[in-house]
Amino acid sequence: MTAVLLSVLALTLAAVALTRRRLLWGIAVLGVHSLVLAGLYFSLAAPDVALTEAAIGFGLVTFVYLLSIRRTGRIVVAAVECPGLLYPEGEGAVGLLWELLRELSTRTHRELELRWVERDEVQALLSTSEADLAAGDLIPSAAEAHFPEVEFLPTRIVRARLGPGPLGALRGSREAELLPKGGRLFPHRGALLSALERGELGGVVVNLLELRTMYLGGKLREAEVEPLEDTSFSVLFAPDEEELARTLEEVVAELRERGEWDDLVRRYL
Amino acid sequence: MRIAAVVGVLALLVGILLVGAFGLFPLGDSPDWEKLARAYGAENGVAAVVLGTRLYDTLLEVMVFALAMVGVRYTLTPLSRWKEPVVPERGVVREMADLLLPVVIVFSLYLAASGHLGPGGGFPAGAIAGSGLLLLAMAKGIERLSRELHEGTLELLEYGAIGGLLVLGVASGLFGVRGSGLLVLFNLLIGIEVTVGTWVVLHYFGSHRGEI
Amino acid sequence: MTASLSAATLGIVLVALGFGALLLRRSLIWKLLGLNVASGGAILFLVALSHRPGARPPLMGYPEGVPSADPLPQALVLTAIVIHFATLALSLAYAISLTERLHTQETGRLEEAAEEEMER
Amino acid sequence: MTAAVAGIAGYFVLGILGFLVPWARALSAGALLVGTVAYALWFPGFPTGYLGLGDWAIPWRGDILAASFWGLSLFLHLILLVHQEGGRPQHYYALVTLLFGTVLSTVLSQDIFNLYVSLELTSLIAFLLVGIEGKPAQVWASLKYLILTSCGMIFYLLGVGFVYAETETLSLVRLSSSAPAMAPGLRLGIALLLTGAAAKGGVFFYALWLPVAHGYAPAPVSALLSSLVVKMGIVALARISAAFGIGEVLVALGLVTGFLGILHMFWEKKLKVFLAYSTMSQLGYVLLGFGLGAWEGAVAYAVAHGLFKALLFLAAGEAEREAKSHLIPRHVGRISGETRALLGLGALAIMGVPPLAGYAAKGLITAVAPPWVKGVLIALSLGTAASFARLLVLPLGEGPKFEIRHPALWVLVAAVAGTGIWGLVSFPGIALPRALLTALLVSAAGITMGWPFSRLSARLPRWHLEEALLALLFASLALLLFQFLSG
Repeated sequence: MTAVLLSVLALTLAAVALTRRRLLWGIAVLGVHSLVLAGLYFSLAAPDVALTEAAIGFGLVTFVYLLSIRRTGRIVVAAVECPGLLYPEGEGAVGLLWELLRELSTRTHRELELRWVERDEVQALLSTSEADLAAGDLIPSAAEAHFPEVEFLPTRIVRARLGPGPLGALRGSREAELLPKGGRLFPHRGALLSALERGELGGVVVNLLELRTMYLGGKLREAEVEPLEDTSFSVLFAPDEEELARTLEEVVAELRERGEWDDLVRRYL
Repeated sequence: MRIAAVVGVLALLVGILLVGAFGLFPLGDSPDWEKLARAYGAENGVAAVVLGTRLYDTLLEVMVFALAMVGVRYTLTPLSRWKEPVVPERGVVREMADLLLPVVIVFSLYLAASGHLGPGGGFPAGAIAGSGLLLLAMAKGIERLSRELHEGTLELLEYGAIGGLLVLGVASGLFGVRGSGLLVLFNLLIGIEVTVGTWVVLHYFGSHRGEI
Repeated sequence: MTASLSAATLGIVLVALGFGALLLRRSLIWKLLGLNVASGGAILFLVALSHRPGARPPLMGYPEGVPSADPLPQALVLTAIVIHFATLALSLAYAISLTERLHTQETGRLEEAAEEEMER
Repeated sequence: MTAAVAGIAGYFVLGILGFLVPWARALSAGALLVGTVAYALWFPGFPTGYLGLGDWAIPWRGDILAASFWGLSLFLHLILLVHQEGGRPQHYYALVTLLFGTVLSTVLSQDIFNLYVSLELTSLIAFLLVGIEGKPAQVWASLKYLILTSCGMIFYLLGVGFVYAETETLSLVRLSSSAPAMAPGLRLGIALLLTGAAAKGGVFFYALWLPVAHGYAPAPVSALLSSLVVKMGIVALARISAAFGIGEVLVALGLVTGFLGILHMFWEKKLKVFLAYSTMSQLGYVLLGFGLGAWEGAVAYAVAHGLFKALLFLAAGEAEREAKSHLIPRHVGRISGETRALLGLGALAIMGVPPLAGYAAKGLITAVAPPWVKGVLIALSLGTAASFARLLVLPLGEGPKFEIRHPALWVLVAAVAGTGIWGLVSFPGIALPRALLTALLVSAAGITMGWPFSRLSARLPRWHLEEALLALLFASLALLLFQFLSG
């Protein structure tokens, strides 16, 4: 009877552990699971195995995991590449957002861990809490409206048409939702830009910042531009990171108060 | 689509394995192991198998453990070390560690030395002693302790223990030497090896990422 | 009988659960947790096979006539636990090394980064 | 058997010492000496002996398989020690010594759990060797290898449980002599054991870690992995299937891995990944041989493949260094005459051109094969020749001039030719003019077929971690279902 109860308990714990969002919780629950397994071995007349499982499966494995993650102390950023806002350079990044994130990091005493991702991965990463926040070329789409967000820079989504042919946009973005029928979706900026260069596209649906980059890059010199929606760039947070969102809001507000915000915007944009 | 494939294949696997597993029961009587245990001078059937009949498996397993620790060491060494100062010495923690450490060491020695009589053996003993060292590290600061425990000496201990095990194991097999003294020796050697290995892995994980 | 049976069932289900996590979680460290659960399941299965109804541990000094558990699977399991721990520690060290240098834990990206590195 | 035990112990002790002292390479040579003496003492074989007392002792037997693999690994150890590469850390030599020691022990083992531990040890050393240079791609390849083989070994462990519960023994000697009744549990147990061994042994669908692990590892390590480490999985497969008399499973696995490996070779650009897929397809011959009961042929093929694949990988390492690229197209005209000659000779050997080693081994398998298998073997040879036609471009291309700088590799070439000629002399049945002519014709036809094929393009699945794992699960399910329903 004990064995059956312990079995059910161990199964529940394993299922709970493996479906957690937070890694720390997963590891902690899995530690308890190991301990229950040790109890189960004991009740199955295997004291040697129980002892070894308790010392190694519970003790060492949990220790090693805890030592190797230290995720609790990190802010994992799902970063969507965007010139001016957040762009990879060496180990870190450059851009307006990078300044904001660094300020956030010093204020919360948590290290930053950047993970460069594509636009369409953001939703999955945030909803599983594999990333704490997402930033970069990011205007929340309708599907992402439920995440906590901090708007920091107004912009506008426009349709830029060069000639005949389908329009293109980034997959998973707000722009993609505004794309007229027959439009083409691209996994990342690079693919969009190279399709534009090859002349496969008649135009794009982009935000103003991206439009400016493309214009400066000489790709959209003679485009007809038509505004679609006024919106703003945001930083999105995982559902359980509302406090982090509030801190970022404070950071932005203070920068505005001190008048440093305009300097930053001028420097990077 | 992918989720469906995963769930489907796993469900089928579980189903077929369960059907097979149910066919295994009821199991026949346990084989008589007491004669074997006596031949090796053990009162614990598991110890008689692990350190007696199937000592060779155990030797290979010890090598797996040691080599994995070698791998951890060489993989983590080139990575940046944790730059923040290690935990400052805190009075309470330190005293707790000083109190607990002897208990842990004695307990693990007991486990290793009595492994052929009751539950225990070199592996849990080593794991517990290694964790005891970690406890000490919490109090003293990991860098300081790793300086005090000279790395060269530790390596000598670790590889010496494996070498000793190999030579003793092969010699005892070839010359037919058996007895409980030999089992205690094996368990102690395994215990030393695992203690050092555990310390190495915890120390490297600790000092290359995060603080203890 | 019910004890071994339920433990054996749990062992097999844990293997499947671990594989499920290994396949469906995207981050490397979660995958390794899944692998850990799966190997625990295999070990539990072997222990369940060593048990007999009403059995005592494979130690001497019990009264005559009490059936004993089979020591062989238990001995195999001791070996397997240590091997699993060793491979887990090594894979965690690899995971740390990869995360530090490629700044991602997602296996798809790791795979692409590796491929890129080799396509020179 | 005492000699074998002493030789292996020598390997292990000297290998472990290599971590402590700064002359691991010399110790490795010492281990080779000890091993060679031990081999000379027990050759050509020894009867079943037990390490330990009682029914659960581990049986060892020095049969033809073990003797051949001892010879192969001692020879490869010599080559790796002599082949000048430079810049390897000390622990590389210690690990290589331990790896050879483990291989020597694995091939003697006749016990399913001892095989498990030995396989785990071989692949653990292999993980370390693959990632030894610490490049992220290699670390990733190693981790993928680790994860996938660990999954396989979980199945193996379950299989040990099933088999032990049904038969109360782990010894393959006992299992084969008592011919147990095939209860459903036992059949499933065998399928699980085979799954685990196949995951270690580079069988297609079971071991899709192999292309990256062999392709990204340093060249000598790839040579070792291909020649010896994956063969340990194959040895386990052969031993298990022989004990239970289920050769047909090996035949099926051999067919699958033989053809799918070739399919992937056609469109692979990276030289070493190409060779890795070729290893998968070549294992098909070995499995077919074991499955059909042609042990001599299968063992001969395993040894021959060990020799010429080591040659190919070592030469590929030189080519990559000279051309500073991993891609085959970029090697054209940039690699030295010696490397081109070595790659060309290796390619000819793998195609089965007489009198090189590949031909004799293929002949030995063909000799016992039923007619339909003969057709399959010819198709496999055609495919191999067609896919390797791409590599023959390299020797024909222009490049730096010929100059012998790697004598160790020429010793390997001599061994490839020598074993081939020895095979032709000692088995006159395969040296008939008709057989020789057929082999030449098949190779020539394959090469001509290869030119148009290389112009085609195809989208083959890329076996990322998840796909590889899913493939392993589906394949193991197929094997389980087959075994379950075949009763």
